[in-house]
Amino acid sequence: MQPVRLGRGFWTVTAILAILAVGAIVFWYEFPLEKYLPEAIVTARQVDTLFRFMAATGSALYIFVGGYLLYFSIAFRAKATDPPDAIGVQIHDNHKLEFWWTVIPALFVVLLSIVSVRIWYEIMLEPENGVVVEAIGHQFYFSFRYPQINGEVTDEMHLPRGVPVTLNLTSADVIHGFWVPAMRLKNDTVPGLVTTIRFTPRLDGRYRIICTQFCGVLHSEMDKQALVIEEKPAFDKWYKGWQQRNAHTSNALPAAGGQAVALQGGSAPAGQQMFAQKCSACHKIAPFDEKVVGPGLKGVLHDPAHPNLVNGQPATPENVAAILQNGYTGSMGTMPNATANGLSAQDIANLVAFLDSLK
Amino acid sequence: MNAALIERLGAVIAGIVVGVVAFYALYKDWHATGVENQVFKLMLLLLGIGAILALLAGLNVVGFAPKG
Amino acid sequence: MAVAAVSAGGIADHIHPEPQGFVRRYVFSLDHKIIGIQYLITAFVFFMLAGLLAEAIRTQLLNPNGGFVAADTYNEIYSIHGSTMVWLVIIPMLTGGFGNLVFPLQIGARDVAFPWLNMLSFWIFPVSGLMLFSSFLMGAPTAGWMEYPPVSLQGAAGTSMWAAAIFLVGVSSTMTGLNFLVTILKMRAPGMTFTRMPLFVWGQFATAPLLMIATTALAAALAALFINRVFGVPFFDPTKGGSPVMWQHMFWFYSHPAVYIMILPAFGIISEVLPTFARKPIFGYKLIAFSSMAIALTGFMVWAHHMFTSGLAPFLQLPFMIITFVIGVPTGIKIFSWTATLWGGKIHYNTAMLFAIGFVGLFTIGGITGIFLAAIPYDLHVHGTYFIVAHLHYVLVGGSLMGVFAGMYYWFPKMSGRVLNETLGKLHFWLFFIGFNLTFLPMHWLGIEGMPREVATYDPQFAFLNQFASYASYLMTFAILIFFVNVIWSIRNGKRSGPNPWGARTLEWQIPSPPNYYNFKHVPTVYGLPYDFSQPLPYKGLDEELTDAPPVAAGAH
Amino acid sequence: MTAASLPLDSHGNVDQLYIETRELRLQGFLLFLVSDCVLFASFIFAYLYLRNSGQGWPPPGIQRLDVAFAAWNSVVLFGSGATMHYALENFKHGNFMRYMWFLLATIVLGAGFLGGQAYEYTHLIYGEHVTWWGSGIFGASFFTLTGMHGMHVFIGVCYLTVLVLQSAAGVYTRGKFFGITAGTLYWHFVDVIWVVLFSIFYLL
Repeated sequence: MQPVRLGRGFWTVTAILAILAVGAIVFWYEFPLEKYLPEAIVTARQVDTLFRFMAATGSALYIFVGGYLLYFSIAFRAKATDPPDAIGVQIHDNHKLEFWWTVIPALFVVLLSIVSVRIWYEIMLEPENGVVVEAIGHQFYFSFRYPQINGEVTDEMHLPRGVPVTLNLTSADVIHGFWVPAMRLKNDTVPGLVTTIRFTPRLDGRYRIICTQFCGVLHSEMDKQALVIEEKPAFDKWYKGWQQRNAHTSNALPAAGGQAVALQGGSAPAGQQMFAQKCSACHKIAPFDEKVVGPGLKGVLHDPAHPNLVNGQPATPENVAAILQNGYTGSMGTMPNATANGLSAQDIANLVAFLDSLK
Repeated sequence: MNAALIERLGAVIAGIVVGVVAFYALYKDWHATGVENQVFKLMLLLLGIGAILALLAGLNVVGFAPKG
Repeated sequence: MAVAAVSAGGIADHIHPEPQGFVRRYVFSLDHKIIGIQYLITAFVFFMLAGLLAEAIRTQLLNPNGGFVAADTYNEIYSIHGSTMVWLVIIPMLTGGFGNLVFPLQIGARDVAFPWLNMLSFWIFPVSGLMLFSSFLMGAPTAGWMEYPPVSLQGAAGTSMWAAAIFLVGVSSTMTGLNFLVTILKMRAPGMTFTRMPLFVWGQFATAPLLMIATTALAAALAALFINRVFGVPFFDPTKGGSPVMWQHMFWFYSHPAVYIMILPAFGIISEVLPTFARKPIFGYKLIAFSSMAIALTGFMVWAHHMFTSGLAPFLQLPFMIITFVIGVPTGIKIFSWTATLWGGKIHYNTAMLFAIGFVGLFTIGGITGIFLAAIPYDLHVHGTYFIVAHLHYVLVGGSLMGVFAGMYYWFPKMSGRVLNETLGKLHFWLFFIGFNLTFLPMHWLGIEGMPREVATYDPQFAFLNQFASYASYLMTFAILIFFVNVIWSIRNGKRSGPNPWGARTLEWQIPSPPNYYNFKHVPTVYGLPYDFSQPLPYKGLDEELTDAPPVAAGAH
Repeated sequence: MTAASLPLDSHGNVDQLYIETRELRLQGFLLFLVSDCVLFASFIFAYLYLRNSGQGWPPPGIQRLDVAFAAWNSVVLFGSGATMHYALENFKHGNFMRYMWFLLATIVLGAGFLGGQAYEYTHLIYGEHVTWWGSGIFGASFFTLTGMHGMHVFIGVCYLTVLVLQSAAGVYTRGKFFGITAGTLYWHFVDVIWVVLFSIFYLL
């Protein structure tokens, strides 16, 4: 085997590549990312730092790999003067070199893991107190629930600047992805599951909320809503406005995992009246199998043949109330939620009392 | 004597028989070579364990039986 | 021990009579070389169809408001595009196609272990392809190639057809993997130890267990989706207690290894092409072979990195992130080794070599952006955006498809006895390389800036880059047209190649092109690595006469 | 392997081709069982995942499965595994008639297991109104997994029946009996899968 000698050309190219790599690193650290996409929350800056780190090291690595690839393929091309059976340098391996190019990437992996985990923990360890908001994915919009606003806010999501936010995500139908690019943060809204993200808004502005998980035919239209981050007074004004606007809406149940509607004090006769007004278009007071649009509801809470409700939950007054509150979408069809049906909490309690009285 | 008791009795007795046979076959085959025999040994072992589980279920040690 | 005499020869010396008649020879053929070509032709037909769908996608995105097709048609188009490219193009080409065609020759076998099973695997494949495309007639699936429920439970009837079609093609893959694994384990020529196998064989050897095990897991997921849709059995239906996230686990447990199914054989192709044209042994043979196996193994442990946004518990996400980073190490080793292989070579610039070098250059970009995506905090930003689209196309087009093209230019003489036209080939390479980069490089930025994937319309701020990508994609399609013209022209008019036009040293080049029906007149004995250009060829006995005198029919139980 | 059990060709020579082909088939068959195992493992994963998805188990409104009959039925299947093992042993040692009896016993026990499963299904569907599609994740996972296993048992019974017919016709000889080996492997596999299913559905 011939001894390996790296000539002057190799070192010149290495020097050029090193300069280019340094240039790339400087470029990524100087690149004004926030000019193209504002960093709307505190941790967005950290995510951008991670991006800069990975883009810088990645570009430097690529400059070396691509540069050597290009250099070797030009420098070692077979020339017209070579005999046709000329062969290259017969080197099979070089243990030292292989050792180092295994160990250095491995060390880099350790470094990258540390950096990523640290930033990830910063995202996860955002404070838990502050505003609690819920975002619910629908086909094809997001709705939002605030603690002191009845019903759902359906146009925009407003948040006060500087106050930590706990955002609970869930879905009414299929999986959506809740993404605010300016927050560098997303999470899927999964039906039947509440996921939580926490963050602290730091920059006023209107930011797009985009669905990133295919959710049906109008998925591409699901990028029109906005997240508005604003000063506390402006936020309070908006909040009051929605409180008044929704004053007559029923007091809302969170879609999943919140406190239940108080069912005590429901009146069965009032419920019967309400049933005739609101429910009888789709439901008969008859055994389960006699469907109109939805199933018959006679003895819905006392039918041994149907221990579960259509959503798979056991037939308890609370679960019936939950369906009345949140609506239902599934194999049986669709039932609107309380907001759409115009049911107050008292109406729901009355209806449950009525349904409970049917044996 | 109800049906469940007969089933349990059957499970216990047959479980003992099958378990003994499986472990005996495993013992006999212990030194057999060849890929398929290695697989047979593994499967006989699991079969013996299965027989023991069924036996324990018959004895009401594991599993669930409604009252009565 | 006095025993009866051993009858002459085992499988290596046993020759079936060559079948006569068109149907037995070319349609229901048992010959691995014919089956390989059948796979390639069928897959290229599907490639053309899926390529047309891709152009429909890009045409729709010329305009922020779409307008080329309706939104639901668009959703059908990209779903079928993705499914076809993954299951009917890349995987069959690299395993069924090049695998069948080349690796039995490279290990000195007369055929694969189960020729009949091989034929069955092939014939399932076009049938399932037809089923997949027929789903257009009843409302094709719309939820992408991943078909996440619950939205896929709402999909039109074609979604069930999709599940059935992919199930079938999965059965075909499983059988292929089983067949290849047994063949490599049991049918190597004498002296062909594991450390003397060509690296393409190593690639297939690492892929086969993935095909066998991971595809079966996919079959389970598809079966569950099918019965959920057709019989209403609520595996994934959240309104009845099922779990949509479970689909993601089952799907990605297959589909992450599937990514390696699509790239490991391409690694193998590159590892053959580079040393041949650099006239130099591959650098670090053992480490490349070992890293293929390491990638295949760790490939089973990273599936949840596709699900960082799905609401998994944080302590579950952490190991997936770190193991994914770790996969970067063996991949990096391969890339460094390929680069080092060029050092000190006498490089001959054939189109296959251009594609191989292009592969290293482009796949590295895909690998680096893969590291971006593995980092959870950054994945939380770019998951489900065009950044993903760019990344996966750099890996699957810049990687796998460039590998396929390198393989086509490299092994076309073995299939047909003729060389593909070099002028057209180089034109194909350069237009494709430029068109590809112009199409997909801007998409990284689109994703970072906020464009989600799988959308029929988009915000006008992204219009310029999208239009740019669309026009560039037409260039890419034009390059592929050149390739098809080249193949069709060269089959009749190409230069005759002779057995070994490239001066390559692996076993398949030491026999005539195209090879005889039973490959080797005499199965050779191997006594060295195939890549040592300064040594004589490490094969003995290639030119001896047949040992098995009269062809007999197999009659074993 | 004793000289007497070596595979011979029609000239009385050791059949090298058979030995090598048998190796291939054995490997192929074992790998087939591996991938079949993965199929079951995926559905078992699905079952355990759904079971732990936070609704409690068994889901509200569904009785826990009664173990008594299942234990008895399982022992029937496990017993068939033992008889199959002895069928192969006897064939290897040249006791053809005893091989046939053990094989028939295996078929009877396997069919008995299927009958028992049919009985249990009937009881669940008509007695307790548990159906595949109408009983949430319980019906989904229970009927899918046990049904898949039952299908495997059924295929196994058919295969063993074919073995009986082939053996009666003299297809298998002292040296060449891979079909019986494969049948035994498959039957053991089906048994062992049931050990797992029995544990996770009735005991867990």
